Amino acid sequence: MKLEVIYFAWVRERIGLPRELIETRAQTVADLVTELRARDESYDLAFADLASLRVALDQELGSFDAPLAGVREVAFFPPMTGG
Amino acid sequence: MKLEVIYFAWVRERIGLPRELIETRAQTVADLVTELRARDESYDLAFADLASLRVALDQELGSFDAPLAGVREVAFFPPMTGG
Amino acid sequence: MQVVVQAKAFDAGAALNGFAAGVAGAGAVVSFTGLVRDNGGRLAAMEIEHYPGMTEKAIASMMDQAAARWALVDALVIHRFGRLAGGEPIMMVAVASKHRADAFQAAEFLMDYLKSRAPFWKKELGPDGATWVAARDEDETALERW
Amino acid sequence: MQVVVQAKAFDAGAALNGFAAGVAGAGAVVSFTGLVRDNGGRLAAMEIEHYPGMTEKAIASMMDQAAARWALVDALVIHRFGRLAGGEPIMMVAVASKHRADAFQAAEFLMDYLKSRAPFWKKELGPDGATWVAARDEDETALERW
Repeated sequence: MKLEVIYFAWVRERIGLPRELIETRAQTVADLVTELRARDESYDLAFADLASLRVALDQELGSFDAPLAGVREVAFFPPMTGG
Repeated sequence: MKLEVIYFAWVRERIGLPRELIETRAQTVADLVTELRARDESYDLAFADLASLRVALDQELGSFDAPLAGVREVAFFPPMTGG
Repeated sequence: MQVVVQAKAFDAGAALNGFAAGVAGAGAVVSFTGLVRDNGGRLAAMEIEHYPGMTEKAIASMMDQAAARWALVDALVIHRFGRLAGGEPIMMVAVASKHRADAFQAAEFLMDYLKSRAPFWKKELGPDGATWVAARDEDETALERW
Repeated sequence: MQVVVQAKAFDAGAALNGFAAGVAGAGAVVSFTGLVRDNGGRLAAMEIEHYPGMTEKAIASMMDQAAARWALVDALVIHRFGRLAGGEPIMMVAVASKHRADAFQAAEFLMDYLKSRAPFWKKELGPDGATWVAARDEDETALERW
């Protein structure tokens, strides 16, 4: 499965890129996070504290146990600070 | 005692004048109202329903049982509709 | 803090910008603008009577109370009297604070008090003649929350 | 109802006037303007990142929810992204309704959701470098009242 993975704010800065196309067999967001953390230290650090992260699936807020079936775009970011 | 008595909105319209200087011995606002109602029908009508009236003593909201001692200006008006 | 009671029309946007330009340190500006409503598609005119002297004092006292209760950077009240055309602004409240909760609360507090405790009386001039606007029970009840 | 997400600066007063000009039937317009705050007397610049696509959808969904809960005549959200100078408006919410309670409630609802559920991230650029603004617990808690 091909996924567009997008990073914002300090997640983007820690990982060092804003988006990437990933080929994965991850079933859930949590699986995808485990896969990404195994890549290298910058990913590991970016995802070290999931409580301080939010995830969006196809531009809707979701949860880390959400399934990835049918999803095309996953975004990781810190809690939002709009307004 | 000389009192400046002021009327607003439909109280003013019913009585037919915006203000008048009154010589009175009324001890309280209620006494003054009784005195005014005795004058003629337009006053009597204007003060017929005290629940729908408000009073200010020297430009501060007050009550109908308030004493008039030391007061120079009494205003009668319906509930306010600002904003 | 400023209270303006005037007969002439004012520009709500210009008033907001003027106010916001003077609130260094504030991150939040809440404004309320009251407009002459149309009734059933037909714009009504309005005539507002007030109690000169008491009006200014009553509003200044409300603003002092708001400033004592919330952390405000600044506040402004503009209120018109006399004849107003349909669609025109009747009045404006603007409140600035560091965070938004204070500005929202203070603006609502000021509006609730202005509605029922500032000596203004509105008369609607419609196609069927003139009617004094009746005070709404909700407006009196709104004061209980403060 | 309108959502504007843009990099360029906007004039809050002009936006308020433009909005108020189109709300026939409304008696109440509530606006909220968020400003880049100065920190301790020194105006900070700000850099705002957002999630194009999701931002517009998330805000439109908040406005739909507000319109379903309160009797609104109209609503407007303007939100900037990119680089902002100290004192500049970051964003604005304007809501029009017949009576004031609906406009106040809807404006506060929209602000609470914009703060914590619209995909914007603020970075403050101060004299000591750049810092991502941390989400405030109060902002998350504020959502519970709706």
